[in-house]
Amino acid sequence: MTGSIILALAGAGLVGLGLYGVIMRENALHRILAFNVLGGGIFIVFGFAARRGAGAGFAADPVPQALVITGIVVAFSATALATAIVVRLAAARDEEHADARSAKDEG
Amino acid sequence: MPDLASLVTVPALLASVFFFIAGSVGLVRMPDTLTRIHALTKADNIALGLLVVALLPQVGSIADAAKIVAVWIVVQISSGAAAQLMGEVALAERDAASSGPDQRGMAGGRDA
Amino acid sequence: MTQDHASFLADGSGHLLLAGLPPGPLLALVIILPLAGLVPLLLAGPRVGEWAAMTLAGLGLAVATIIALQVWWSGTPAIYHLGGWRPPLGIALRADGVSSVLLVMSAAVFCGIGLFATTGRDRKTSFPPTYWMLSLCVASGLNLAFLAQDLFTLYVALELLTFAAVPLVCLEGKAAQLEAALTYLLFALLGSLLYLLGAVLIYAETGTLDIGLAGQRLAADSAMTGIALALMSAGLAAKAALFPLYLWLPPAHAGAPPAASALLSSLVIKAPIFLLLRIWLGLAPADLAERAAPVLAILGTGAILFCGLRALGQTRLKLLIAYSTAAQLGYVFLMLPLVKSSGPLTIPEALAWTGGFLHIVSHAFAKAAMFMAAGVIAEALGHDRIRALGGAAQAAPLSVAAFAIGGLSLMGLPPSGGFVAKVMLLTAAIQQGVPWIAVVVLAGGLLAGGYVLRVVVCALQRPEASATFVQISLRRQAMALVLAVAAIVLGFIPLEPMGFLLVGRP
Amino acid sequence: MMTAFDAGLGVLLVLAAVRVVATSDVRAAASGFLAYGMILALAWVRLESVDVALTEIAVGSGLTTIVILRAIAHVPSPPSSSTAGAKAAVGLLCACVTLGLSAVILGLPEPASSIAADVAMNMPATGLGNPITGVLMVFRALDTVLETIVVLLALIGVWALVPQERLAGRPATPGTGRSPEPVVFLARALVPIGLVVGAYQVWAGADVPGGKFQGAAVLAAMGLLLMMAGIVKAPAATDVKLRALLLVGPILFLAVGIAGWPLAGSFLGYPPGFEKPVIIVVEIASTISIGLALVMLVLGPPGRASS
Repeated sequence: MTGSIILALAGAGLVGLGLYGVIMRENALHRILAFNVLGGGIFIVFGFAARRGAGAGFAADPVPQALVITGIVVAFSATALATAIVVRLAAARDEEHADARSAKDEG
Repeated sequence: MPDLASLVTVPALLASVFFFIAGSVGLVRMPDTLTRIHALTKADNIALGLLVVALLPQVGSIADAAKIVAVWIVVQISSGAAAQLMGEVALAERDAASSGPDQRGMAGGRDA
Repeated sequence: MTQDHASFLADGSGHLLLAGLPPGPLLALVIILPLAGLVPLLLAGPRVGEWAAMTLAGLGLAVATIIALQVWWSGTPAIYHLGGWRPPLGIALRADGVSSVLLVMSAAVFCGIGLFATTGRDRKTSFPPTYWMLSLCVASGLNLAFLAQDLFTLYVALELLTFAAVPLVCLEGKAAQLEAALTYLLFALLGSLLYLLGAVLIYAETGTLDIGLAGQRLAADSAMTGIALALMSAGLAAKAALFPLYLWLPPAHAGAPPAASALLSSLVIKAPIFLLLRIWLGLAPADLAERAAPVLAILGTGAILFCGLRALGQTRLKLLIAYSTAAQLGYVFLMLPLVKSSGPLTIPEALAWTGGFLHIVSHAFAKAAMFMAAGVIAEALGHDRIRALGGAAQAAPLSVAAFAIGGLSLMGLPPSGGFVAKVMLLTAAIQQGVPWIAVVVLAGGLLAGGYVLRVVVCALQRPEASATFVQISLRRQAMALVLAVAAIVLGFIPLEPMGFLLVGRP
Repeated sequence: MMTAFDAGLGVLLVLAAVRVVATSDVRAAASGFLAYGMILALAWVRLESVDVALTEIAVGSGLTTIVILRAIAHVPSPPSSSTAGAKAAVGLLCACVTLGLSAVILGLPEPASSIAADVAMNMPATGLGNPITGVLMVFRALDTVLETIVVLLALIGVWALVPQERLAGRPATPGTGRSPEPVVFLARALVPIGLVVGAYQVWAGADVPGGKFQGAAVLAAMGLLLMMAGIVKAPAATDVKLRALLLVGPILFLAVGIAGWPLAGSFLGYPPGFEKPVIIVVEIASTISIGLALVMLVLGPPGRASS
């Protein structure tokens, strides 16, 4: 049982590190990675709550585990959408720079 | 008197840890990508093999033993293919770098 | 077989209406109905998809009205246990007075915006089917956010709303819009994760995620409850763009196409606001709610004054309306210090309760009308610079009228819904001896008057000679006027506490 | 003994997270994230949550890293412009968050409150062996059906980023276009095994750790491998067959939910006596939809400027 407390504290550390990365990182993709670290930390804390709630023949309370699985898949969907927006933003900026430069050449 | 199983497991486990460390040291110390890939894949595959050997006597049923060996085989396949892929990319980069300006001129053209 | 059918009878005892449908299954129907629209929109052509989306919007409005009528007549909230499993194991849907009013509001405004979006066809800007798919998911997410009683289901509803709203911002694919969408997504994700962390701590403490049960089991004195509720409030404040976390809202809502920005500003922003109220008026223990209410009220005041001033200084019409959204949502939180979170309410408290929720409803109608009108004006003139709005009255007369009537409700001039809500908050504040809230309500009205009249005056100027206008069909302008008039009709509600809104209070 | 292992694992986890967050190069951070994901999955095994460990490895770290690694090539990295003062202030704030959270974790009320007893009592009614699948598919079925809708919605959101006319183009498959020999060999050798493992995970998910999200992730990986080997072409976003398969999971789940009203007395209730077969059919349909959605999410918007 004490082992899972240590893991929970590591989870709390992940939350702090993830939050730091989300706030401080300039590169959008790096910020998305920090989001995943933050989400991972929160789910570990939820897993610790599950481990504490063991009983009735289960090594860990199944409800938080099910919710964490749903949370991980939602987090992946968010990462995929955010990454697609970042890539599309970079492409749109290139297109607009190209248009601006070509407009300047003609002008 | 340690029973027969741990007689096999303990030495195999120690050898496996040794090879894992050797692989990591190889990764850090080797000069360029190609030799690093070589060191890493060779050492880690041996280490994993030894780990499988170490685990086999401890395993209860045949099914679990088959699963562990299956894991080893799949890792063999994927790490071999991955190593070759990285090797190809490393070779392509080295040729691009070494074959000098004309290559870069063309590559440069594409980037501008 | 412990699936209990008692839940079927418990809420069926109410006034069976029309098809004799017990209210329970309707709650589930109103959530999944919009999702059924994804099939025709993905598989069939855009025209068939648009048609299917509009019929589903109409059906959703009908079902929402039936739910509201049944809750009103039965006087008890309609509760529905999904799969027959009672909390803490299963998920419960609950339609009390407030959430059924918000259900009808969001369905009505959604139909209005949908009709406006269909008129885009004659201007060759008929929206790609992705707009309809995203807006249907917004409708479903909203209904779930108003009805769900489970904190994790509310998290999934917030994610459904975020994933549907973010692409709406950058439908036109310009770099500025994509940047606004990315900032919006990052704020929303950080908000969701903070909210989830709060929900995790509440589960760790009470062993349940159901709002009703958790509310009973939360220990008022333990620091953990305070931390969990603070985290959830911070997360929801980030998603609701409550001052000082409003930075993402103006570029996102102003950058979106007209129908999408109307959807975002009038409906999507209401879900996190409603959840913030539900946490502090339903989940939190009484004395914690007492202590948190002034904090949220001060943040609301900051929103009203600071964002109102920023709105005054805007040069672009859509940005002005977006800042006005960030300002107006502050009013709702002025209600918190004036009401108790549980137990029967005195007359002034019930007045504040009615005023706060009425403001949400009237703001939704008025803001949808103003954003649609602004969109049409921008299409007619080709730009939305306020100083050069001259001639807008000739080019798009109905839109300028709709903008002005909507502005009436924002300013709080009679006979608009905004007026009724603001007066209720005003009298409640004075009767309960909290004068600074009354001052803020008046100041907010003055600021709103400032930026709305400035736009209307510019719009009524004579156009410069060189200005060319694009002809806009009357049908496209009518929808904004209809919603603006609806905001006015809300003004005829009697100035006394509405019993219906108090149904199902804890 | 095991506490020492957990302590080591915890330290390793925090170190991996520090590497992901602190390193300045995004590519190094992304590869560091893969290692972090593996260690996180180990932590989940130590927290006795095997289903979550499977999901974390397959979706949480595997697919996420692929998506980000593929995007790095297209995104310029802005110079870091944060001052030392800002870093210290934010660092302090995050340290307080961590300390606060740790204090809360250590201060959790002693009789741990949990719903495990309720789940155990009601599991026979679901006819399932795996309690987590029971919670996902029966007790909290609404979360799961909306979950599949959220994945589909994220994909619709990615498709919405591209102007209407370019939607018909094929998304760029990972890799450099021509499929090198080792990838083709890997595809031929690994895909059959992967398909069997994925199908087994879905099938066994009813009784032993496994389930549709994990199975869908493995099948998605195999799909991507086939596309990289050039054996299968990436489907275009406007392909009706693809869209029908994307819809079959959520719509079947909703249909079963609606059918539950007359048959089982409430929405999302399963016909009594036939829970397990119905659940497995719904799980298989959802696996197909989620697997395809994951593949398309990794491939990203169609017609992207492939480097």
